[in-house]
Amino acid sequence: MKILHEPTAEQIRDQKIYAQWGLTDEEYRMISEDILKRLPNYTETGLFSVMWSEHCSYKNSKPVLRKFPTEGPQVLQGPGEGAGIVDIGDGQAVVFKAESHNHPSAVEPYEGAATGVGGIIRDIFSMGARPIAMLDSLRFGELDNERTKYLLEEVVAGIGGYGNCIGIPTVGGEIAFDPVYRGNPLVNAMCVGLIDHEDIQKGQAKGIGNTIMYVGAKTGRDGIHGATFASEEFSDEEEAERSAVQVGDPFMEKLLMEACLELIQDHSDILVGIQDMGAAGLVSSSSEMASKAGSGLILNLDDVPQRESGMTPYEMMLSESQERMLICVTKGAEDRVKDLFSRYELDAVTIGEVTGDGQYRLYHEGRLVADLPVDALAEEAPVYHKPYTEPERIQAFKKLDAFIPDIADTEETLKQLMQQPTVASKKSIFETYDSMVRTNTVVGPGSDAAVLRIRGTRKALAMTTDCNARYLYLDPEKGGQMAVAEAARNIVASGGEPLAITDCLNYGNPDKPEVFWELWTSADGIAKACTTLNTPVISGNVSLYNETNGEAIYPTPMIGMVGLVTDLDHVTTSEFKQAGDKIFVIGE
Amino acid sequence: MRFAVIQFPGSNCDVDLLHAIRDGVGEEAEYVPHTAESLDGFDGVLLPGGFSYGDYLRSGAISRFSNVMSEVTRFAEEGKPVFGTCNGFQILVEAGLLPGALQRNENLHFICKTVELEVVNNQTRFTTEYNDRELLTIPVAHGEGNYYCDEETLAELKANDQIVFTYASDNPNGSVENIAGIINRQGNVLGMMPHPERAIEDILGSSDGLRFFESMVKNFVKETAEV
Amino acid sequence: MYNVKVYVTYKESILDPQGEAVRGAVHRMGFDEIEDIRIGKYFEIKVSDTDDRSVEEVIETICDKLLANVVMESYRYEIERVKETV
Amino acid sequence: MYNVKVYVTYKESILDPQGEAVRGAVHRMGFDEIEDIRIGKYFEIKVSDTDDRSVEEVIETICDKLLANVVMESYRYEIERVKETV
Ligand SMILES: Nc1ncnc2c1ncn2[C@@H]1O[C@H](COP(=O)(O)OP(=O)(O)O)[C@@H](O)[C@H]1O
Repeated sequence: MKILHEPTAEQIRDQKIYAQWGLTDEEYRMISEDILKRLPNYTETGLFSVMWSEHCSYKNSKPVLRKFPTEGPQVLQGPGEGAGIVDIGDGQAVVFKAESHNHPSAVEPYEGAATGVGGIIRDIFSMGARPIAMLDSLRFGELDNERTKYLLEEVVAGIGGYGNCIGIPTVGGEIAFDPVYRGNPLVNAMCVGLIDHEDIQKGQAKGIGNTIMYVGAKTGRDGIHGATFASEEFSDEEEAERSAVQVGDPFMEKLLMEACLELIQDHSDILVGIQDMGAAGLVSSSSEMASKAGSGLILNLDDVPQRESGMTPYEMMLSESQERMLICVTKGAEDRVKDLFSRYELDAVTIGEVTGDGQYRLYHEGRLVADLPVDALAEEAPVYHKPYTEPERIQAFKKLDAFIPDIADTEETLKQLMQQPTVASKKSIFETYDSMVRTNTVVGPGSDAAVLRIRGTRKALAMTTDCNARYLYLDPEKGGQMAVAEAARNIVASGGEPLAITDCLNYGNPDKPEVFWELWTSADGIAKACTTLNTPVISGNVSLYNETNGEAIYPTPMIGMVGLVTDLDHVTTSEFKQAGDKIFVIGE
Repeated sequence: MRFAVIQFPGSNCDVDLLHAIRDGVGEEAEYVPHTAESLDGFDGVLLPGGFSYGDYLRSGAISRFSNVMSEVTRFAEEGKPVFGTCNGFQILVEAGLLPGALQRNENLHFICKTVELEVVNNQTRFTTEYNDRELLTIPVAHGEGNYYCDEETLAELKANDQIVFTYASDNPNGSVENIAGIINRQGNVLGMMPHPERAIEDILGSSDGLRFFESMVKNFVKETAEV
Repeated sequence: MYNVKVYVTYKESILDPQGEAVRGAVHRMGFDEIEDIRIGKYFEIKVSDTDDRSVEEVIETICDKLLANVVMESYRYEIERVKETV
Repeated sequence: MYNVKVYVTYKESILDPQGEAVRGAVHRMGFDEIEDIRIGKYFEIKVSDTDDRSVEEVIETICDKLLANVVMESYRYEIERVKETV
């Protein structure tokens, strides 16, 4: 029997252990004095530290996100749930969201990318939607060294490995190479799903006495503190002590997806709420489900399926083991759920129940190990209004004369341009993705946007991911506008009308006023373009602290856009069709 | 004609086969789970592509032990038509219903693209609707499609006209003799890496796969009329 | 209780493209003394005691039917008896 | 000349989905005495003699940098000196 030596509440205070987990002195004071009016124990401190991390609470980026237009007659679900939803008529809707997995991919590129794909897919099917397509957006350093080649190869293999296996076509994306991403590659994945209005789910735990069930893979000690980890910078010295990597199991996720979709579609009478266990695993999913519904929760951690022995409450609550979901069902329906999941060879286990008092209580080996107001955990992280200043380079850029390239040999210059990895064909990459499975891909990778038909209708969905970060580096506001505009052009050129966007806001350390200015200003640009084009932001993700040894990446807000093609006859592809056809340039 | 589309845990082209039969050739198709004990009432069995059991260990290695596979074997022994595409082919090979083995693609990468296939035997119950040596446009999507067999087996395959499809121009996986699909000696079990079920509508790029399923149906109708 | 180790390798006549790729990478790292690399699978298996059949029989069957595809792979194993840890 | 054998396995806390799937298959085949299966990689490497550096050094570097991802895997190796076959 392992004896646990967790620091006491006093030790946590006196030795400032909370600071190692990312909580500031003031945050710790708020927790102990304002919220609990006592010292939090080890487990409780851990819960707060992940739930109040930037990754879970958006404490630094909330004011930025408020700039975005999020409403419109087409929007059925804006930001706040697992993914956003847009109406496409005939009782159907499209569900989509993008997610970053930058830090895990820098450490273990294959599994980092793979679990990023797995996570975003769970976000889509937890809304009740059938995932129909994946896209990605990748940034690496220049391909002049073995390390970057390795990262690229493994990330691409991880995306393909997961998507191909689970059987969701990867239909598009983008890749660019620039020295700023050398130590901090970007791996963003977007998933698009299709849903009937009546199947739309919410991640909520409501109805006193209702049952909380855990479904899917067992919990291990993987990725503990992944959420706080995602909110830290890299430095070379830390290489050795990074937390355990999560390994993805796409086979398990395929079973989980089919089982959850069956539960949603055929058992809506017993299903109250469903949410995936993503970043900060069990604590984040369960506390958010309760807080959203204004409920409280009791969880019995002894019942949590465990892959390893001797796990502490802290480890169980913070584990980021993959391929797990949390569901809330009406009391008495547990056996029906178990039967359903056992047909997919999956565990479904009762681990708790909904209460009415707004408290979040965890029991382990007969002891109450955490007792917190659930709203404090899930909703009441402080919001920071960070100072921002314009970086000096911007004024310097403004003083520069317009750059006019001096081209002696046009043909040679063109050839050189075409050889740039960022510009060259990405075929060798996208051919390793199954882009056709489920036979709906009308236009796969290689054109401006991918197009998937909606079976049984004449309609189709066009989708793309775009961002030219160099433009943002030069002028974040204009660059932000251009990213949205490029996405819209790609949709229109494919025959679709833009509906809405999702985004992944990849930036450096927001504690630096210059970096925060980039975030702040580019959000203005994105917001303006979205308002003009009537494409509200329905979901998204923020990834900050993308720095290596103090150097930030370019501001890189990846834009994922989906458009509606009202008739398959409108679908257009970008390649020239035959000799003799005329070529026009339109626009300015 | 009534088809069974077998669903193994991790199959993912099951829906494509179902559509190919129902919408493509207008026949009946039903999903049959890997736990099924019987294939009574079916006239043809289809093993779909995908990653059954995650393709862990080797593709097809685990699924061949599922309950339904003993039924599939019996069905095949009765001379009834069995078709496996991609993962389905891998399962048939692992189960010993077809000779040889499928290795990782020579370039070690998963490959998804449209290839040119040559019909080298149009006398099988799966290919009579094609012309001899016809070139077809059919997608492939696999990571372990590199067909391997020893010299002796290869000689037998050739001697008995068991090689049905080959890659015509560019071999995506490095298979021996550009083999893309083979049939068993009795002529009722066919496995191939390419996906004819992904090529049944022009809007998706090709409808060359349609005649594969039409061949199956026509030959079944002919046989039942003869009996 | 037994600890069993199983090694599955390609038969000699079978090309091992993954091994080739790794050898290429090793040479690019400057280790020219590496002449050949072949990659196989390695299994660590825990087997409990049973009255019905010998552990050899069990392992032999599992290797032959599942862990290796004998068309292209061969296998060998080592069985070690260990004390139960209670 | 040396024959080297390298074993790369997942660290204990890392999920081994392959091993899990194979264990499930073995149980469905009726071999319930199999308690656990973990799957790793196995390398057979031939190294020629060199004056510059020891074979241990070479193998250690290759394992650490290439054959294993030390974030989630651990490795061990056995080095055996063999006579040159001419
Ligand atoms: N990482 C990727 N994954 C999938 N498809 C990609 C990826 N990168 C590029 N593509 C595809 O390659 C095509 C060209 O991409 P890109 O060079 O970004 O073109 P553009 O500049 O016109 O957006 C697009 O169809 C895109 O979907």
